[in-house]
Amino acid sequence: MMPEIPAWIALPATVLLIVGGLLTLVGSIGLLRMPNFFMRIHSVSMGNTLGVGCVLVASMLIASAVAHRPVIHELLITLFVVFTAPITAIVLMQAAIRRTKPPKQ
Amino acid sequence: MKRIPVLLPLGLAVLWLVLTESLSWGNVALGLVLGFGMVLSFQNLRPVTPRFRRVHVGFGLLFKVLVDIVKSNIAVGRIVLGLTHGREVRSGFLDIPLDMRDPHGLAVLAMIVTATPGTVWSGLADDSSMLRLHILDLQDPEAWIRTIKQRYERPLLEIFE
Amino acid sequence: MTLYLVLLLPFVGALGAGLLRATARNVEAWLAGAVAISCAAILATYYPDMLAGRVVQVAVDWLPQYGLTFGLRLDGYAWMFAMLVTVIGALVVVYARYYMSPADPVPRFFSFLLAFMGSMLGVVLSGNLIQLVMFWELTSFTSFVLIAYWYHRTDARAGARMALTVTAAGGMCLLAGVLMMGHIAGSYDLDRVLAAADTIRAHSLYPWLLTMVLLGAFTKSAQFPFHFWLPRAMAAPTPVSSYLHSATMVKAGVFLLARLWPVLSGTDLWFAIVCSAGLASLLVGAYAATFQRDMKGVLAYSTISHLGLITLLLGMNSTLALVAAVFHMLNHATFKASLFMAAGIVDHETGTRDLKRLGGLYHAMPITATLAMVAAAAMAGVPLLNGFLSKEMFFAETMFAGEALWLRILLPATAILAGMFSVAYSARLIRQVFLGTAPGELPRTPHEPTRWMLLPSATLVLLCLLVGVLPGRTIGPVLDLATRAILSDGRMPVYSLKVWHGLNMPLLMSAAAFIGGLAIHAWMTHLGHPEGVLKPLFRRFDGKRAFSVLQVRLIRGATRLVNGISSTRLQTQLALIVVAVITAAAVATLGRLNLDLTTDLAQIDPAFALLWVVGGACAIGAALQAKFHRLAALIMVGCAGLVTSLTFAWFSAPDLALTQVSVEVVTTVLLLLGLRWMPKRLAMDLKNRDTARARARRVRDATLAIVAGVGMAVLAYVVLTQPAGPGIRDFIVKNALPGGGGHNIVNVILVDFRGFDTFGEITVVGIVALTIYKLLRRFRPAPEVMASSGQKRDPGRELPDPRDAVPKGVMLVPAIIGRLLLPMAGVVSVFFLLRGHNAPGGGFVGGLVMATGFIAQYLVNGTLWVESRLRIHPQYWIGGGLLCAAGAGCLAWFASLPYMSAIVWEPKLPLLGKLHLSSVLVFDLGVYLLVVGTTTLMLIALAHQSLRSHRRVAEAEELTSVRMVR
Amino acid sequence: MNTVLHAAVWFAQLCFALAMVNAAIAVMRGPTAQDRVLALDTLYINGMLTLLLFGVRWASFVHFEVAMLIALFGFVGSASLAMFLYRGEVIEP
Amino acid sequence: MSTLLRHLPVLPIVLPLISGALLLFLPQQRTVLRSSIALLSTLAQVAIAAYLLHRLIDPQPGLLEHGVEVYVLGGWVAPYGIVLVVDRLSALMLALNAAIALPVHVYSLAHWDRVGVHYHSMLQFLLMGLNGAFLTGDLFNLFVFFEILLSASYGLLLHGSNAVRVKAGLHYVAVNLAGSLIFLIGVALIYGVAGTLNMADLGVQWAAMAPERRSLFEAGVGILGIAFLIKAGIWPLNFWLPKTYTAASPPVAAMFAIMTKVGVYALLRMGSLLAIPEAPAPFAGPWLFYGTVATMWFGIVGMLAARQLTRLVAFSVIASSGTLLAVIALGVTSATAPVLLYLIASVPAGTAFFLIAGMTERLRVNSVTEETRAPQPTTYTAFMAGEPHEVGDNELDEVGVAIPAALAFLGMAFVSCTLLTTGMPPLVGFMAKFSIISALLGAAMDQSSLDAWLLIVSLLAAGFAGLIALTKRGMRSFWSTGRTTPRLRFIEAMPVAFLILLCVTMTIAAGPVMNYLDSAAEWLHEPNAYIHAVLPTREVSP
Amino acid sequence: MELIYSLAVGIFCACGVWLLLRPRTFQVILGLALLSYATNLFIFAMGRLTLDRPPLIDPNVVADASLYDDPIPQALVLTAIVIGFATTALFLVMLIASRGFTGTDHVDGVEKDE
Ligand code: NA
Ligand code: NA
Repeated sequence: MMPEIPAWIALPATVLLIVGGLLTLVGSIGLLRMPNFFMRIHSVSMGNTLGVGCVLVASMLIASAVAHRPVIHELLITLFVVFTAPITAIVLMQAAIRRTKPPKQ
Repeated sequence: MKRIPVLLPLGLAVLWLVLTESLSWGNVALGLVLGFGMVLSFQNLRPVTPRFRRVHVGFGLLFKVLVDIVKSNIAVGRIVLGLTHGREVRSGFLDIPLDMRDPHGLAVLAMIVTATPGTVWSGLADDSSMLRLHILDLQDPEAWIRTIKQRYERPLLEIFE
Repeated sequence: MTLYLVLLLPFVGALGAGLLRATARNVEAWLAGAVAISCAAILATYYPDMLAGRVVQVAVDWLPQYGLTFGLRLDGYAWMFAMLVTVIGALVVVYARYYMSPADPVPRFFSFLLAFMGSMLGVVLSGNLIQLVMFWELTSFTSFVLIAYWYHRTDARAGARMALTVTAAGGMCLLAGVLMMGHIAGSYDLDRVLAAADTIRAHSLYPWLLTMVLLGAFTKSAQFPFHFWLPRAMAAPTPVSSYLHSATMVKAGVFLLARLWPVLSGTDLWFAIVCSAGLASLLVGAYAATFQRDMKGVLAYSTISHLGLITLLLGMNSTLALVAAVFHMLNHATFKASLFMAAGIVDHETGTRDLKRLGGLYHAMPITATLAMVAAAAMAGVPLLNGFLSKEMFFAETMFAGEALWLRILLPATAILAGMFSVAYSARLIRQVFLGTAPGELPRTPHEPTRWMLLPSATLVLLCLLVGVLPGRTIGPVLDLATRAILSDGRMPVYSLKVWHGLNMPLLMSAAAFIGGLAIHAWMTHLGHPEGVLKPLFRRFDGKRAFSVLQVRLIRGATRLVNGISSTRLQTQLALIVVAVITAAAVATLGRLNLDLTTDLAQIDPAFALLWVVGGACAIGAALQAKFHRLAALIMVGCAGLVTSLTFAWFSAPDLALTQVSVEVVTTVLLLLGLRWMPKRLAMDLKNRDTARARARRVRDATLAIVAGVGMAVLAYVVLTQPAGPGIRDFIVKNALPGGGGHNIVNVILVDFRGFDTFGEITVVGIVALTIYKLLRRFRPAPEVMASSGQKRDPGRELPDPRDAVPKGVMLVPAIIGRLLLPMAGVVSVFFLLRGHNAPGGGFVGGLVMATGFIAQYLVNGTLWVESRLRIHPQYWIGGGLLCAAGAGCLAWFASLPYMSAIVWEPKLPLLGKLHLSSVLVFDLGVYLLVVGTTTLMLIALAHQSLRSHRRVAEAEELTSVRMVR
Repeated sequence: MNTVLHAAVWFAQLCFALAMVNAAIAVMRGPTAQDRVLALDTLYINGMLTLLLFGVRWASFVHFEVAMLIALFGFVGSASLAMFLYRGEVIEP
Repeated sequence: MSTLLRHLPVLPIVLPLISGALLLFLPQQRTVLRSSIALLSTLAQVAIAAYLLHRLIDPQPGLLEHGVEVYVLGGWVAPYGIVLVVDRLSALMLALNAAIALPVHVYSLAHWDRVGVHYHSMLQFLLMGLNGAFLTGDLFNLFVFFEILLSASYGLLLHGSNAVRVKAGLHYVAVNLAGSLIFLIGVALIYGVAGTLNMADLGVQWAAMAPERRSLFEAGVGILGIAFLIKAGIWPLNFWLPKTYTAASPPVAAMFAIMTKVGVYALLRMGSLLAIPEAPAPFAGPWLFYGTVATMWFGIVGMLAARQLTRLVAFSVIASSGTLLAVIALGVTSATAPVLLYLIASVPAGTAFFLIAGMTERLRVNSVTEETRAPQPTTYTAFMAGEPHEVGDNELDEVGVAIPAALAFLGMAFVSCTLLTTGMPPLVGFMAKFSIISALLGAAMDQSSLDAWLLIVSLLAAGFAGLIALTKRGMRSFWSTGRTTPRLRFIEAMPVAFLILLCVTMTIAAGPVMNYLDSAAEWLHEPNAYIHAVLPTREVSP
Repeated sequence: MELIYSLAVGIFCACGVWLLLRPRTFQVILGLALLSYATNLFIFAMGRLTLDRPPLIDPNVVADASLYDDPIPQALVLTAIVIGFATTALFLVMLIASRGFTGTDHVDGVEKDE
């Protein structure tokens, strides 16, 4: 069970969690609302970037408060997400381009 | 004669230390062994290694990217929710001529582009001279080209070439 | 103990004969003859014992728990029969030596003949009924191979098979009967069974066991309606016919009836069944013999008739009839064996046995003719020959068999009728073969055979004469001791063996039969030897035809039945399995479970509910899309997997979540690699989709699926809402840290408490990887898939050159980033490996991470590029992993602990401090290595198929055209 | 203070769950294959976020590794799907 | 040496694993070395199994307390850890396994080990799985060993893959994957109710279980039973079996002859441990009996209908499984020892029969159809160590001495196997059938049980029908005109001769063999000794 | 929560069985995958559901089984996942091999009416 968290940590964490949640939700709404794939891919990356970032920072804050020492290994997640996201995005985009417009002879 | 890479093994050692959350001597040694071991055993699979010139430029770049991420998140969020004040959103492809040829620099550029909502990496010429992006809200193509070249490509050129 | 030799010698001889060279005709014959004569000689030494009425017995335990001993029991009756078997056996060996052609493979013949002799002796000498049945069946097998000696002939094969089928079936019945008898008597020992005669007859199962025993005896002795196999068995070489089908094997049935006579006879049922069968055989055999064209056919049917006579005698429930039966067994053996030999000589010399083609052989072969005539006379019951004596005893018995008037008329009348036919076919045989003139050219010019071929026949005929003239001096004592052995003391009847009993009823009957028989013969000669007038009637009840029809129907029916009650469809099989599981669970639980749904609703976490909205929707979506939108279905299954792993994490199982996620990723890649090789399927090819059958099947499957789902949900819910019992988890939790040395209890279980499971599990993974590799080595892709490889879809695109440092264009950035991921994956994988014992992770996850790193390299760089720079030898990883894990287990042996015990070694190193090394870590390292090896092997071997298709596009196109031509 | 934080966690969890529902709808609906792949990727990210939230919710960080693994290799699934769509081969020769 | 003796029970599992793994390091070209290592391993298993069996024939009081030896893996006593249990039954199964593995192994050295890669490793892994399944005292561990033997059997079935094998393999794999899932569900449910996985402990828990939990436990056991029955080949869950066994290469099919018996063994073991007077064992029941009798008949009818010798033998395997299960399901205690005799008679017979079938197939003129032809193998030089090309099914290399009396030998062997399979005299098959019927007659006559009569009739009919079918098939194989003189190698003939001699030996020594089986059966029906030995710390209800 | 969890198991099981009984190899393999999820969840359920009690021992607290989720089903699920992964891979290769040899993706190797 969670020990009592000091307010100066809990408050920013609360804000970050709410923002992160909302951003991700909005991003996923875009997945349904945007008219085509090329636009959807933008909206989704909202959750991928700032949404993740917010939750990670919140997590770091809480973890550090609980462990009474700075916990930074959430940074690794950031690192990995930043590293790997382009691979999928690039290839998927290429696939979409090819599948949307048939290649000219 | 290949030179022995240093930066990546050190980075991996740091990765190890962050993962294990321990700074004991044994763990540091293990991290170094692992870092060098991994890099050396897979050296063949990385024929191109980056040469870093002015690393400190990177911090400025990082800050700029963070700001851009927040801004573009807000912008894209508005578009998604339809809060565009009736303005029609035109998305499209944009070709940007590049000066950078270093593959690692291009990789970092790709990360930046991907991390900022509103832009997606959609192609690169075979000789890396031209980058194509897909842009969600393509109001002013010139401004986009400027942003990419000035804000991102130039610092990267400084770092990698 | 010498008695064992009697049984042993023939089998040893058979083995020896089988090993001799094919050309060693004389050695074979000498060997076989020596065996037969030795056996006879040994038996002869027991004659004094027999005269004194002693029973010689030897036995050793074989399967004592079930009352099976291996023993021999020689009493007078057995002695008489054994002598018959060995003496006639010796004569047949001599005969066969000259009968068999040099082209025939004689080792086989003599080997089987001796084996048969041994089996027959086994039947005769068995003191244990089960042992008797064993030898009984052995005679069936040996006779089968003897009949089929010339197996290139269709009739030989068919005849052998029929004989085997009928007699072996009888043997089965006999076994059943004997088992029941033994169970009632409390022993299979013959003496004990004989002693329990009254109990057996009084038992409620007596009708059943009697029927079973009689079925065995009748089939063996070719009694009506099982007689049909005997004429077909005439395809055997004549020595075989003369030995097996007249003198010995067919006698086994009547031998057994007499042997068990004290136990089974004396009831009305016995009288009814045995007498009817005997009477029918007697008449049918005699009648059919009269109209045969084949010499051996006449003899075969006459054998049926004579065996019927014996059976009839045995069925009469009279001790005198028993004496007559035993007497006729001997007489029939002598004259019939001799007649078969004569038939064989005729066949051998003329090349035919057809009565219509033969004739006038008396001039060419007078000795043969004389011998045959005397033997035939004995068969017809001419006075001064042995046949006359026993037949007269038979006539006498018919008059006193039953109380009822109709029996007292019917039996003698039938006996006379049968006697008439017997005279008729004997006369016809002699007349058609030896008298008159041959109607045309014979295949060979006949002349007298060598003396050695005549000797056996002559010996037998001499015996006929001797017995016929001086019965009391010759056969009297033997008959007496044999009958005495069958009957218990005090039941021995008074009879006299004399040629002349005065002018009495039997003599008159004999005369009537004689005159009537000659009349029939004359009438037939007048008609030109027609086919039997009753033949059309017979065809109706023809056992032979019925048998073959039955056999064909049996096979056809079996095929139809098997196809009916099994299926070649996988779907049917799987549906049945599902049904079975549902049934098994339902039988145990229906109405015995209490479901309480009310308590739960309040505590539902909406996020979890939403998570499972996703999971459920994806599963249902996958189920609906898997046919036409495979990729979509695959993605949905991937989503379902993610939801599953989140659920594990939700309910306190981080290790499971970790493993599930890493497996999920690899599985997706794997299925995608496979998807490339599947045929395109469009929603348009729906041709059979809406037939009534298809719809019915979908309804059935949906029902099954829903029932299975509901069932599983109910079981899960009931268990979830029940409190857990104590079980073994307390111990595990308490001992994980102090005993297992790890904080992560799951990992301690995996590598320590239940390390053996993990040990097995990694073996499975290794085996599967090797299997996949085996299979893919011989992979043959479908041609059209070959043609539609990625290269075809993207014309003008060249494959990347493996020598390029970086790919050009689009794949540049993914390649650069992806390559960086490999060393990172390496570090992360080691992290998981090393910390697994104390926190979520472990060798398996570590291995998967490393393997995923490798796969990512292939993904972003392409196969050729990676392999030109890196050699992965997955089988070394697999082997190394297995050895590492097995070796970690063995380490415990050095500490004198059982396999897989954890061994800890904590050396202190300068600077680095205390190191914690444990065999558990070595074990986990083994897991790690193996997982790396297997995962890469599976995925990369699959990915290599594209390489193959790339290389062989030309070949494939050629193949396609070939297929189209076909 | 924990109550507020808990409410935030609860809210965020609901948001992620709803986002996952959206993604699932996208997976179902498509319409194109690349849309589904994109939705799968989204689902993975949301799953990762949910896992991170567990850490905050129970102040136990045993789920961090799972999240990290998704971050590191979650992309392999969607990337290979994308490759399949792009080239018809997951792994090229 | 004494150390090794102490660890003997685990060696039948570890040894094949180590040798199989070692073989992965040797290039395929080192044929002789590879074969030698594998053969040594098999021989060692034979020796170990023989020694374990020998020790139990007349157990010394000191060495084996109750005639049960328990090997505590990892030092964690049951029910907390996994234990291996050597009792008379498991020792018997081990020995049986070794006794057929050796000839099969030798047989395959002639040709079949080169038809595909990794043959020897696969065979060793299969042996490991079988040995483990017979030895383990833990239910989940049994699952693991089932998986090992199954996955090795997949590999072996696909050995020298061609269209027929792949087609049959697909069904085989699908059915067994379903079976594995069912196994898991059953084990899970049992754990969920009883909280333990040790088989002896399950017996204890079941005896003491609260009535409201019984139904769930029974459901678990029932589901588990279905998994075993699939493996044992019960009708109608066995449609996969004939085509699988027919498609497999001869030595593989020969090895498969024992695989159905693993299911039977598992049923026997669980049935023994769960049989308590307070509640009837969930395995027994009339439905099981009728199902098994139906299986017998299915096997019989299939034998009659089969057009191919291998298919016929496959059906005979089904019939023998049905026989075993039917006798067990009938629950006549006195028939257990005879049925064990039947088991150890029918398995070597089936094995020998498959080997003979492999050789007689060659009598016919080779016809290589598109279906049976294997595509050319590829080598993955860039990623695997180099491996030579494999030989085809029908590419016999002509090296080796053809023995002259090939046909006579094959004929004799065929007849012997026919006698063994059909239970005809005078071989041990008859003794088994006779003793079974003898035991059943007791029940049939004294308790006037109609089921027992039904079984007796079925047993007799099965033998007879088998005889008809086999005679027909044998005559077609050996007495047909259109055959070529076979080339038979000594190394192929020897294994068959060995198996038949083994059966002959059992025939002659039927009394001593039955003594052993009697005591095995006695222990099986009196599981308290087993439970005591496995669970020294637990109280056992009297 | 137990109710949702049970429903989840049931739905996976039903979809898995439905797919298992379909005639196309790819359907069958997806069915097996879904069924193995269902089975794994089912095994896991045998340890009952607990929140926030991962079986990771806190050395500062006296080890007591009630403080931790039952670790045994977790270990069993792990084994089952691994074996399931291997066999899925095998079945996949079998079905593409079967497709290669027979030219169809029907489970029986011949096109039959469905
Ligand atoms: Na972006
Ligand atoms: Na749990």
